[in-house]
Amino acid sequence: MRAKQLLLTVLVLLVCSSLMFAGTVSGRVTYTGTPVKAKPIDMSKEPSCAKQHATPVTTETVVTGPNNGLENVVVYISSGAPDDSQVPSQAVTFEQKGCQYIPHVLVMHTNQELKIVNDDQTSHNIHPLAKVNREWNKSQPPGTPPIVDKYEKPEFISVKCNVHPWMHGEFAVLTTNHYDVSKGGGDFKLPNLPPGKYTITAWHEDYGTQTADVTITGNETKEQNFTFKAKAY
Amino acid sequence: MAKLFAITLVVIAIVSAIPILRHTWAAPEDISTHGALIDEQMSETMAEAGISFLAAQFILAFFVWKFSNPGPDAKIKRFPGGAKGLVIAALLVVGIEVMALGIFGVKAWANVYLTPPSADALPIQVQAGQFAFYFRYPGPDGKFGGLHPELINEGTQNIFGLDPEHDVAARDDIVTAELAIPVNKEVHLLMHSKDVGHSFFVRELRVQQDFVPGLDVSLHFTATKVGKYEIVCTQLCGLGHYNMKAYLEVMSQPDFDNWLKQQAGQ
Amino acid sequence: MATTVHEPPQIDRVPDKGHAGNGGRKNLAPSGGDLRVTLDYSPPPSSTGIWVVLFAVTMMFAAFTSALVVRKGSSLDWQSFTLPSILYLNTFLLLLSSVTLEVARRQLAASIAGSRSRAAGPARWLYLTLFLGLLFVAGQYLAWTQLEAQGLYLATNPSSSFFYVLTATHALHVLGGLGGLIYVINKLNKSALRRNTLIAISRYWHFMGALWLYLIVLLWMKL
Amino acid sequence: MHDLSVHAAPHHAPPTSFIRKHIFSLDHKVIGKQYYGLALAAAFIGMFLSWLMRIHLAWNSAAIPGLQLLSSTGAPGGVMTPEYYLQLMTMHGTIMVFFVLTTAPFAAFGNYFLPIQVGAEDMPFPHFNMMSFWVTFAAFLVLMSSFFVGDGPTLGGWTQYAPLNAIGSVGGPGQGAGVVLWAISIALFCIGQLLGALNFITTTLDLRVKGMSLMRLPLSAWGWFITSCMGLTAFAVLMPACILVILDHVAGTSFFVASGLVLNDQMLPHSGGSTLLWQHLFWFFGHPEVYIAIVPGIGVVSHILLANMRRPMLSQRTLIYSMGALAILSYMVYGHHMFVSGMNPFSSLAFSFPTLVITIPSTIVVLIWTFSLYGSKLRINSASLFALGFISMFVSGGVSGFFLAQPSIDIMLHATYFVVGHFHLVMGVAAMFGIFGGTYFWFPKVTGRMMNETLGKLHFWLSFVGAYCIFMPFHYLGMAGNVRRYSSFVDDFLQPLIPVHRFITVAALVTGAAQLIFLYNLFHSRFRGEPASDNPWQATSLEWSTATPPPFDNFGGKHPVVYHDPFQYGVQSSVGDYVMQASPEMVKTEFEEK
Repeated sequence: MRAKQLLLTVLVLLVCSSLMFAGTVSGRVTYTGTPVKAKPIDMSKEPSCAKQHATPVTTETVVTGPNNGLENVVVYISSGAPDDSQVPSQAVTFEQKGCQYIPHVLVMHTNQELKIVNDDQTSHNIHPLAKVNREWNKSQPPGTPPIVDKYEKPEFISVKCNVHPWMHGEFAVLTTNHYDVSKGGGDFKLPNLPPGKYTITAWHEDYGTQTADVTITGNETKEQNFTFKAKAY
Repeated sequence: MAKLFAITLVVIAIVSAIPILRHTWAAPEDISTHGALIDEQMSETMAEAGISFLAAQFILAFFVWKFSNPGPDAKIKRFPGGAKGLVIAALLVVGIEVMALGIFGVKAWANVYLTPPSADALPIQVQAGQFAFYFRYPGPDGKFGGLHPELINEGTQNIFGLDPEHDVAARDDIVTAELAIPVNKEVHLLMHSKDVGHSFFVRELRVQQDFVPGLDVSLHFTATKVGKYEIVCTQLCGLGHYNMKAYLEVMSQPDFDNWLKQQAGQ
Repeated sequence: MATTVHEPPQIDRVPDKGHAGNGGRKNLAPSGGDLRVTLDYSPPPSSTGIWVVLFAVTMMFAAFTSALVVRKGSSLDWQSFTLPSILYLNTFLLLLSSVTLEVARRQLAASIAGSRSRAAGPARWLYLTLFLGLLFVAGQYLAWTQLEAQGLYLATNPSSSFFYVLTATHALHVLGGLGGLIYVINKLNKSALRRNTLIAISRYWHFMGALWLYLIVLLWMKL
Repeated sequence: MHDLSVHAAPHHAPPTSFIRKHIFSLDHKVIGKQYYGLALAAAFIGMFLSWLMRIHLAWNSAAIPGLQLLSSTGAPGGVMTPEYYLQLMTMHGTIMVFFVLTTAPFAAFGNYFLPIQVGAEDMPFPHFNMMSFWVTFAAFLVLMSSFFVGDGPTLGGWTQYAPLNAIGSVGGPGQGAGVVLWAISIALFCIGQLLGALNFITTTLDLRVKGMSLMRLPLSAWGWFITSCMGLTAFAVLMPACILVILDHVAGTSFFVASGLVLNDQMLPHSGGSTLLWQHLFWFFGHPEVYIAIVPGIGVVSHILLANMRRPMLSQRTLIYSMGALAILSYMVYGHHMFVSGMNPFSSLAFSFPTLVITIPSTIVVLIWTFSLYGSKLRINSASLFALGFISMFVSGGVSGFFLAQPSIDIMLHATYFVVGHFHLVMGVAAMFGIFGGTYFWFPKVTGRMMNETLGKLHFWLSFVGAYCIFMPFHYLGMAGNVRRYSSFVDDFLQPLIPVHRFITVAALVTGAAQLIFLYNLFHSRFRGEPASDNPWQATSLEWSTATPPPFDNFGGKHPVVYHDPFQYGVQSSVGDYVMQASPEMVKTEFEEK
């Protein structure tokens, strides 16, 4: 009888702990070597966009931060997370502003609603070059309703505007809700991880992917850094 | 009803002619060395075409006015001279007219297309792609790097598919989205299409030439007036055709040199 | 053969339907009219029509030919290959079929003239022509399988593309000719064959032979 | 086989079942009406598309209510996307050029009246004739289906320039399935027209009745005959071109796609195709096609004028020879569409001169028409008004040819609205006026009822003035350098021209609405129009000497015999100031052409 109660309380405590003791993985993404210099983009073809930028916009394929930080890297749990199946109800938004894609890298869950809006005075054309998912290519004149779509299968999709060749972005369609995109000095943070073994993947559109295994036990913050080798050209 | 037709026809003919006589929507001023001949040819043709147009409409109107619903006792008459006279007139007048136009036209055409560019002409490569023009200057070494289509990546702005990693000539190539040229210096434009057919049209320069995929066309001209002009695409190339344009900046030689330096700096 | 029961074949006894007036190229002004007097004869439409058809076919292959020449000159990716030797056998078969058809036509002409009456002979020659034509098409098919065995498919190289396009288009026209032959044999068995029909079909058939000669020379020179 | 002159055995028995009578009919008259119906439907679809385009050009960001129902991606919220504009433009051009301007004046009127005008019972190959229509109809359905397949119809323009027409869907919306359907449709269309040409040529050469020498053919018959000869050559060349395009799509061949092309940063697999090859093949068809559209008009208009001038043309033969000259020259000039295409600049000159020479026969035709009016007793009615309007339009559209024929000037005008104005006037509006004229002229014979003259004249005035209001400004825009095929005008130098475009759009909407009057008149008169006599215009040619509407075999088992030239007006005869071709009456006339 007593033993039973004891066992019960222990179980309850264990469950509680596993709930409150949620771990975190955080770290920096950096690069070694000299990355290619960001090139300025000449938008003179599209005056309505050009005049929105005091200083010329530069290419966003490789964006670096202070002390070798690398931005726009998608860091996510590629296996081990228990709650992957649930699709977030709120939509993610992909904005076309000043003939740029904001954000440059947009992460979404499979089947999560994707909203594409055009804030510019010019007609844009959204062409996600999907291979696994269905490829489509739609134009969006100014003042038209947002394009709404979703992707069934996980994939990294690069996005082009067929009217403005320089416009280039990335969709990262994942099967997890634990992800972050490195920003600032290349920092990222994956909170709320229940104890367990995880594989963490970092993906960069030009430098490829890296993975690392992390084990979370209880309430702790594990540091996990990634370092990519920069290409000079 | 017939008289109404005649009047309408005359009115239409005159009204159509007015905007042309008043140059309401005329082509912009010519800024090229070869354009004068083309304009001359244009105005001569306009004179001849205009006269034929007005004459034909007026005569038609006059005959309809005069010979419709005549009285019952009216006899039909034959035009003096009959068909023979008309045919001979057409052969002589129109024949000579158009032949003259054709022969004068040859000179204007030859100026643009049948003369080679001078040796010291400034070489610039223009690449047309869906849906923008990009321009490439050889840089200090005066040599263009080779093109590697498989390397083209618009995301990283490697528009021409250059390979600076292995190709030294490509490293100093200057790629721009606007065409800057020095005034009064001949430019030798090497035209290359990245994907489909496009065309290079500058009204002020009196220049229009298609880009032919798989075939590199070249064009040479001399701009005589400093200023900023529009380059537009005139060959249907896809959904963004209407928006495919670039600016032509004609600069004084020193300005051009500075501009080139500044571009090289980036 | 079914034809033997009908004899003599009623060639040209039925009025030439497809043909309403008799004005024709040169016209007879009615007597009493003070107008130009000319021949009272009109060529049956089928014999004019066949030239129209042949002209269209010629234009079509002229277009293909110019396409081939331009395409070959336009870039350096043209790879030549040797034609499958069976083509030469096919050529022989097709030309032979022209001969047999001509024999049939002569015999029928003779039987119209009355010097011969039996249609069995002509019919046999027509069947032989039909058989040779089928052999030709089968042979062409063999040629294609041989090329595919060499790994030369439609899209492998412009040269192979043009080979398949030209031979297939020609083969289709030959099949059309075979249809015509079947029609002729059918009419002959019904003893309702019109001379003009036979003439038209045989012109077409001979043209197919000539066209093929041209094609094989072209392919042999250009591929 | 020589004793058929009086009573011919019936060509093919009159059908009894509804289907054989009205749908799969062998009767050239029914087939002609079917072609007319197809052209009518196509014309209104094409016009509707042009309305949408014009509205978008004039008010670029305006939402056209309900347009999103037509295509949710093409017009989100009713605002037209650039690609949808180009898709509508391509369909407008294809529908109008192929399914209206080729079918109506040539296939429709020709089918109905050529056999009657030569005195035949029917075409020599009625089954081919039936196939000709149904293949054309299938072609139309295939083209229309591209609106509902994949991402819509092709956006490549009716000229479908390579390599955009061959690289597949990477080229943009509609460049995959859309182009394939387009090419299949056009290839089918070619087959249909080749079958038609076969019948037209044999009819003209072999089925003429006694006394109907070639020179006694009415000018309309000459128009159709010459056109069918052109069609035979042109369509036989376009079909192979379409086949090659289809192969580039479905079989992965490289006929038209050059090597090393990069789209969306991906290199295309094709190698070394020739871009100019398509242009050569297409324009070898494309230029004669312009004359295929206009030459029947020339014939029909001459035919209408004769009956309304009440006098012969100054010279029937000169008109015939001029039409022939146009036909032959049309094959020597196609290169003038390619002056700035990178073709050898010397060949540009070689193509320029014959193009200028075309002016001569065209001028002769106009002069003969105009000066035949001198001393005539011109009747004004809807038909003759449209015929006169045709002359005016033909001149207006023709003179701009002076400019485009010259490579040096073409540098400035190529691919601008000047070209659009040019071919819309000369090949669009003029040909349309020919169709309208023919309709008002022959409607009584076809239906046995007259069309309403008042509505007809109203239709003429709105169309005539409206067409000038639309297409004259096109020339001004072109001279100002307004590039064609732009879905909106974003360039700085195009902004000031937008008001002109608004004016054109308003004119286009009004003129288009005026065509509804014609439609109403057509159907109302068909059932309510006042009954027509056998020869309401006192005309001479054979179609007027048979019953109205003509019996199944056109002449009730008989073959008429022709005694006179078709232009015997202005003579004294028992019936009046004309003598019919089939009447044996001998009249003296000073206009006998020996």
